[in-house]
Amino acid sequence: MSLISANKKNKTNDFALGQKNITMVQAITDALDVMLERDERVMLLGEDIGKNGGVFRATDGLQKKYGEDRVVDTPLSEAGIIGTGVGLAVNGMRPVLEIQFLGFIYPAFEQIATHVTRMRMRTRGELTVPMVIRAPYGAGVRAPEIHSDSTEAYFTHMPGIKVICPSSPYDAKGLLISAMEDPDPVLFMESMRLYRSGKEEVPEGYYKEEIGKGKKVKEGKDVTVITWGAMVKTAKEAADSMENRDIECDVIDVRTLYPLDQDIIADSVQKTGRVVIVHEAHETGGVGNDILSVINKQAFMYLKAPIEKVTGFDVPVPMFSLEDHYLPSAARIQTAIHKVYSF
Amino acid sequence: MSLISANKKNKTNDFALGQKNITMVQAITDALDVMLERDERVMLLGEDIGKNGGVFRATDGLQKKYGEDRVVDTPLSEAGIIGTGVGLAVNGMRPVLEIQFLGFIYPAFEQIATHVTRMRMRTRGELTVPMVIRAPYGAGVRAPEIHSDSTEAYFTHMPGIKVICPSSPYDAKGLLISAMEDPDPVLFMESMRLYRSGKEEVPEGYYKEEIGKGKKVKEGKDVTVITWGAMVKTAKEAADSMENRDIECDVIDVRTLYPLDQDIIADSVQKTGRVVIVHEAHETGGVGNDILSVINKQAFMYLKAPIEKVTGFDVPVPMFSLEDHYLPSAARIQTAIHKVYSF
Amino acid sequence: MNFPLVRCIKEDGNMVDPSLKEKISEELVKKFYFHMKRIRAFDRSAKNLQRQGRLGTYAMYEGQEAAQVGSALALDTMDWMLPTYRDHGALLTHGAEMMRVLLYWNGRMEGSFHPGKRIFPPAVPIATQLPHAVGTAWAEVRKGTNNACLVYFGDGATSEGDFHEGLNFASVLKSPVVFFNQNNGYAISVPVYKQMNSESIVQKSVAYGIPGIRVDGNDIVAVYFETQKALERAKKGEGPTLIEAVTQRFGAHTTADDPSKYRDQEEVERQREHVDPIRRLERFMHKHGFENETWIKETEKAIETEIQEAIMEMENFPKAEIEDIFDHVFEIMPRSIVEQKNEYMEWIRGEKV
Amino acid sequence: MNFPLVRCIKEDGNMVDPSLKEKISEELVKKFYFHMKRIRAFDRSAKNLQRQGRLGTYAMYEGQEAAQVGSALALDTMDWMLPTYRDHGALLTHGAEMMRVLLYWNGRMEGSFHPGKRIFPPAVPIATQLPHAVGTAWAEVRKGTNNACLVYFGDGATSEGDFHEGLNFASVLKSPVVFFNQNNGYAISVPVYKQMNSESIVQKSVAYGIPGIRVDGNDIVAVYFETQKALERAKKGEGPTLIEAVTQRFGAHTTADDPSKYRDQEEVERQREHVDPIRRLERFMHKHGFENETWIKETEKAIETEIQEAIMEMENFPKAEIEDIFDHVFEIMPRSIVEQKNEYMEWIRGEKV
Ligand SMILES: Cc1ncc(C[n+]2csc(CCOP(=O)(O)OP(=O)(O)O)c2C)c(N)n1
Ligand SMILES: Cc1ncc(C[n+]2csc(CCOP(=O)(O)OP(=O)(O)O)c2C)c(N)n1
Ligand SMILES: [Mg+2]
Ligand SMILES: [Mg+2]
Repeated sequence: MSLISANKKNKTNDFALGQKNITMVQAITDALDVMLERDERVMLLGEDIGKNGGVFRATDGLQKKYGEDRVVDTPLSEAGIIGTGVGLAVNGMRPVLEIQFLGFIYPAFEQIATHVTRMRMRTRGELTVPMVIRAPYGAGVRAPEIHSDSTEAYFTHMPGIKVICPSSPYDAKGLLISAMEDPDPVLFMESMRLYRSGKEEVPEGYYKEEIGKGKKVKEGKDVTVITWGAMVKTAKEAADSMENRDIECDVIDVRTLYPLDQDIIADSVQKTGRVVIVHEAHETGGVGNDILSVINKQAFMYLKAPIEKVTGFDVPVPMFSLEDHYLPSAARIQTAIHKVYSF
Repeated sequence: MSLISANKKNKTNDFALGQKNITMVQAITDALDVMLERDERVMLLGEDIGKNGGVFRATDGLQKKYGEDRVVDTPLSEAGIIGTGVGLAVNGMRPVLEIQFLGFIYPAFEQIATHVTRMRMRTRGELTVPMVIRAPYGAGVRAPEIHSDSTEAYFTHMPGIKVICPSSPYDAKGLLISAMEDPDPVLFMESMRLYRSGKEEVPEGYYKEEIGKGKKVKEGKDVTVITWGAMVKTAKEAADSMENRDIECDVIDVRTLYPLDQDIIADSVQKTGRVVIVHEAHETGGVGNDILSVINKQAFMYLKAPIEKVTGFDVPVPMFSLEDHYLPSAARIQTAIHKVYSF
Repeated sequence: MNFPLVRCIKEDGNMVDPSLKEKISEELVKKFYFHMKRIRAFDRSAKNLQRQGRLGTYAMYEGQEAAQVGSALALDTMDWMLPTYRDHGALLTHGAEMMRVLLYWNGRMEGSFHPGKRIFPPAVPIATQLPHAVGTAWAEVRKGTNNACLVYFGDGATSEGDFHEGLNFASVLKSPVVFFNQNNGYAISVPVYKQMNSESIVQKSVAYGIPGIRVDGNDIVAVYFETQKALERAKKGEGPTLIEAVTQRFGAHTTADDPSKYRDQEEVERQREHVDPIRRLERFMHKHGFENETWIKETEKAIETEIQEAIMEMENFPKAEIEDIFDHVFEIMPRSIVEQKNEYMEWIRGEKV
Repeated sequence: MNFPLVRCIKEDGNMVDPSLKEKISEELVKKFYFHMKRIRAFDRSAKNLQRQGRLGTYAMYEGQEAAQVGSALALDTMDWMLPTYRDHGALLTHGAEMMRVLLYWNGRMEGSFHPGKRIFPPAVPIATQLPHAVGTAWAEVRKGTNNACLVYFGDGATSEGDFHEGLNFASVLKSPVVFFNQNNGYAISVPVYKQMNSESIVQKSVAYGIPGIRVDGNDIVAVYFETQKALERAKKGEGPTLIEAVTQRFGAHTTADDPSKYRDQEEVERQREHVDPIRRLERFMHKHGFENETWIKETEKAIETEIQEAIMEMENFPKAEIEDIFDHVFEIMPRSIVEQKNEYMEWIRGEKV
C-alpha cells in the first residue's frame, strides 16, 4: 500500500485521522465529501446525483449535506453538463461532473475535444478548466447495451486532458482528490465491476495519490504484465496462478492512462524482456498500443519476444449473454503469459 | 498507377471511356457524380453542399444536376445530418454525408459511436447503415482553429466503421466509389492540402479501388516508411532525397486506416527491418501505434532498430502561425530515416 | 400558450363529448382493452422473471399502457416504429414477437430486432432515435410511399440535443414523423420540473413551427385518435407533429432502481386509482355497454398462455453463440476480426478440452 | 405567437415613440456612433489586410454593427462576453485590444484572449459557447455578485444541440445569461428559411419558458435598450432571455467565401440603403439635433489612427515562439510532451545550424 502524501496546502484538517474499511464506491463518495468540505468552489453536477445519490450511490447523502446549490441534479444532457462545467471552471469553480456511464459521454464529445481540453492552450493559461469528469465504465456487470463501453482511448488521444483509472478503494480516493486539485481537466474512470467487489483500509480525511504514477501490484522477474482498472484483479489472478509453473510476473497497474508512467514500464520490461498487455477496450487503437510504443522507445533492445496483448476484440461490447467472452479472462492472460515466456 | 478494376456489378456504363487530368477535389466530385447517376438511392446531405457546392466545391454543380431532393442543404447540425443519414440508410437509401471539416464531426460522435457503427451488430444484419461520411481534414492550409484536426484515431478505434484516406486523385475517386458501394459505413477523409495540390490522369466513369489495400509509392530495400493522406507526398519527398545518401526506402501509402493492410506492412518490414511511421495526428493514440502493433505481431523477429515515428505532437493543432512546426516535414522524416538506418 | 389537454374519456369513464361514441366500435374497444391487458401482464411477468434471476435488468412501463397501445394501434403495418428501452409495450402491439422482447432483456442480441417488422432496435442512448425517424420517414417520401414513422421518447429526452436537432430537421424537411413523447413525470429520479422550465413539453413544438398536441396519456381513446390525426397529416405531406402524452410511471425506473429514494411510492399507489389507464377504460366499458365478462376472462387466459409460451420459448432458445460477437460487425469480416475470432475460438476449444 | 419586432428608430431616422428621446443623451448617441464607425473601419481594414496577404482568412461583420455595439454597450465591465468568430466588433466595444484581435486573424494564439477582460476566446465550433455562458453566469450567482453574461450566436447556431441544451440549462438554473442571437439571414450559404421552419428565432424561447425579444438589429437604440432590460432581469435573478436581433451580413461569410454562388450581391447593396445601421443612426442624428460635423471628422481621424497603430503593433509583434506549441497544454507539462518538445527544439536548432 502506498504511503499517504500528507499534502497540507489549503486547509488544516489534512491528517489522516484513522482508517476505515470501505469499498471503492464508498472511497469515491468519501473523496467527494472531503473535498466538498475543504473547498467551497467544489460543485457536483450530474444526472440523478442529488436526491437519488447517483445510480451507483457514489454521491449518496452529499446533496443533503451540502445543499442543492452544490450537488446538482441536472437535466438529461451531457453536452449541457460538460459545457456548463466549462463555464463554471473558467469562472473559478471546481466542478466535478458525473457522466452516468462512460458510454453516454459521447454527446459531450465536442465540448471535451474542442473546449475542455483546449481552453488553457487557446488562452495561454489565462482561462483554465480545472474539471473532473467522473464516469463508470466497463463490462462484466450484466448492464444493458452501451453501458459497458471502455473507450478511454478516445480521451488519451485528446491533448489536454488526463485520464485516470484506479483499481482499488485506496487509489480511487487518493487519485480522485488529486484530480480535484489538479489545475487541468481529468477524466476519472470508475470500474463498475470494482465498485463493490471488495473492501480495503482507506485513511479518513484528506490524502493524495500522485497522478501519472503506476504501481507494482506483484513483483516478478520473468514476464511483465501491464494493465489497469478492473483488469488488475484479473491479471493478478492470472499471474499468481503462473507461479505453479514457475513463471514469476511483474504486474503493473498503470493507474493513469495519460500521461503514462514510462519509467515503471521501462524498468520492468528492461528486466523481464517479455510483456503481456491487458485491457478490456478494443484492441485496435487501444491504450495497449501506446504502451507498445513506450516499450519500443524505452526498451526495444531488451525485448526477447513479441509483446502479447489480451484485450477486448474489435467489436462492440456484446450484450450481457456474451460479455464474458469479450472480456479478457484470467485464463486467456495465462495463455499469453505462457506464450511470451516460452517464445 | 493501379489498374482499373472494371467492376460491372450494377449497371452497364462501367467502362472507363477515357482519362481526364484532374485534381483530387475534382476526382471526388466526379465520383459523386458517377454514383448519383448510377444509383438513385444515392443522396448527398451536408451544410452548404447545394447551391454553394460545398465550401471546397466538392459538390459543385451536383444540386443543379440532380435536384434539391438528392443534393440537400441541411440545417447546421452534424448529429442531425448523421442521425438522419442513419434513418435514410436503414430505409434503403445510400446517403453520403459531408461534414464540413473533420474537426466539426464531434457533435455527431454519439450517433457514429452508438448507432452508425452498431446497427448491423445489434440487428444481426437485419438493418444496416451503408453510409459514407466525407470529411476534409488536416493542417497546412492556414485554416482557423479546429478546422485542421486529424483525428482519424477516434474512428479507427470504433468497431463497425471503415476509415479511408486517399492521397491522389485516382485513389480518391476509386476509393470513394468503393465506399459508396460498401455495405457498411465508411469515414472518408479528404486532405484539404491535397484537394488542389496537383493533377493526375483519372479514368472517366465508374471504377473502384479496393478498400483495405495499401499501395507502394516507392520501392526500396533499406527502410520502410509508412504513411497516408497528405503525408504521402512529404514522406516520398524525404525518401527521394535519401537516395543521395544511398538509403533506399520502401514508401507505403496504407490508404485505408481501418482495416489496415497488414500484408503490405509485414512484407516490407520483413525485408527492411527498419521502420519510420509518419502521420500528422497526435502521437499518443495515433494510428501509428496500430501499425506498430501490426509489426510487433507480424515482423518482430525482423526488426533491426526501434521503430521511429514522425507525428503531430500531443498538443492541439496550433493556430496557423505555428502549424508548420506541428506538421511532420520532409526534413524531420529524413532525420528519422537516417536514425533507423544507422541504428 | 394554449395547448389544452385533449381528453375523450374522463377519469370516471364518462365521455367528454358523447357524440364521439359513434366512432368507437366494439371491435376497437376490445382491441384497446386486449392490448393494454396483454402488455401489462407481460410487464409484470417480466418483472417477476427478473426477480427470479431469469432476466437481466428490466425497464417496466406499468401506467403507460394507454400511451403505448393507443399510439401503436394508430399505425399501419408498413409504418415504422422507433422505440426506447421502455416501449416494448408499443412494440408488442405493433407486432414484435414476445419471445424476442424477452430475449432482449436477457442480454441476447437476437432480441433487439424483429424480422419482417418495421421496428428499430430500442434506442438506449437517450434521444438518439429522433433523427433516425426523420431519415427513415424521409426515405419513404423519396420512395413515393404513403408510410410514416412514429418515434417514442421520454420527458428527460427533451433535454438532449438530438431531440432538438431531430425536430428541427423534420420540420424543415416536412418529414412524415410523429414525435410521440411519453411524459411520465420522471427521468429516473429527476422530476419534470427540474428537467425543464417550460410548463409543458408540447409547447416546444412552437420552436419548430409544427403542430403540437397535448393529450391525456392515460386516456387510450384520446391517444389513439390524436395519433391517428397526426399520422394522417404526416401522410398527406403536412409534416411532423409533436404529441405530448401526459402519463405516469407507476414503478421504478428499472429493476435496478429504488424509487423510494426520490418519491413517495405510497402516494403513487394512491394516485393509481385515478390515473390507471386500464381502470379508466374499464369504467368506460362499464358505462357504455362494452362490458363482457366472458370475453374478458377468455382474453386474460389467452394472454396468460401466450406469455407462458413466450417465456418457454425464450428459455428454450438456443444458447448464445460465441461467434455472434464477431460475425455481425461488418458484412465481410476484416482480417483483424477474423484473426481475433479464430484465435479466440481455437483457444476456447482448447480450453474446453 | 406574438413577438413583434421592437424598433425605436425607423429606417428614415424618425423615432417610433418620440418620448423615448429623453433617455437618449448626446453622450450615448456619440458612443453608439463612435463604436459603430470604429468597428466598421476596423472590419474594412482587416478585410483589406487579408487581401494583401497580411492576415489569414477573416470573418467580416459589416451590416451587424448596431447589433454588436448596441448589445456590447449594455454590458458592465464585470459582465462576461462570449463571442463567436464574427463578434470581434462586440469584443472591441467591450474593451478587447485591437492589436490582439488582429493577431487572432493572423493565426496567433496571443489573439484569442484578452488579459484582464471578461471575454472568452471566440467559439469556432458553432453553438458550443452557449452552455459555457450558463456556467459562467451561474458561477457569478454562486459568488454572490451582480454580474451577468452575454453570449452571441448566429441563426445557423440555433440548429445545433448545444443551443438547445444551453437554453434549457439556463432556464432551469435561472442563470443570468442573455442569449443574443444575430439573425443575419445566412449560415454561410444557407438562408434562414432552410435552417428552420419557424417564422422567427425568438419563438424558440417558448420551448424554455423564458422571455423572448425580437428586435430590429439594425436599430442600435432598440438593441441597446432591449439588451439592457434583459441584463437587468438577469441580474435581478429572473433568469435568462433570448434576444433575436434581425440584421444582415452585407459581405461574404469570410474572405474565403464567394457569396455570388448563393445570393445576388447587387440586391444586397441595394438593400443597404435601407438597412445600414450606421446610416440609420446618421439619419436619426441629423433629424434630432445630434449632428456634429467637427466631432465626426475628429472621430474618424482618431479611429483611423488607432487602427493604423494597431496594425503596426500587430506587425511588429514578436514572432510566434515555437515553444508555445507545447507550453500551454497543461499547467505542468507531462513527460510525453516534454520529450516531444526537447526533441523537436534540439532538432530545429540542429537544422538551423
Ligand atoms: C445519453 C444518455 N444519457 C444517460 C442515459 C442514462 N439514462 C437511461 S434512462 C434515463 C432517463 C430517461 O428519462 P426519460 O427520457 O424521461 O424516459 P423514461 O425513462 O422516463 O421512459 C437516463 C438518464 C442514457 N441512457 N443515455
Ligand atoms: C460544429 C460546426 N459545424 C460547422 C462549422 C462550419 N461553419 C462555420 S460558420 C458556419 C455558419 C454559421 O452560421 P450562423 O450561426 O448563422 O453564424 P454567422 O456565420 O452567420 O455569423 C458554419 C457552418 C462550424 N464552425 N462548427
Ligand atoms: Mg420519463
Ligand atoms: Mg448567420
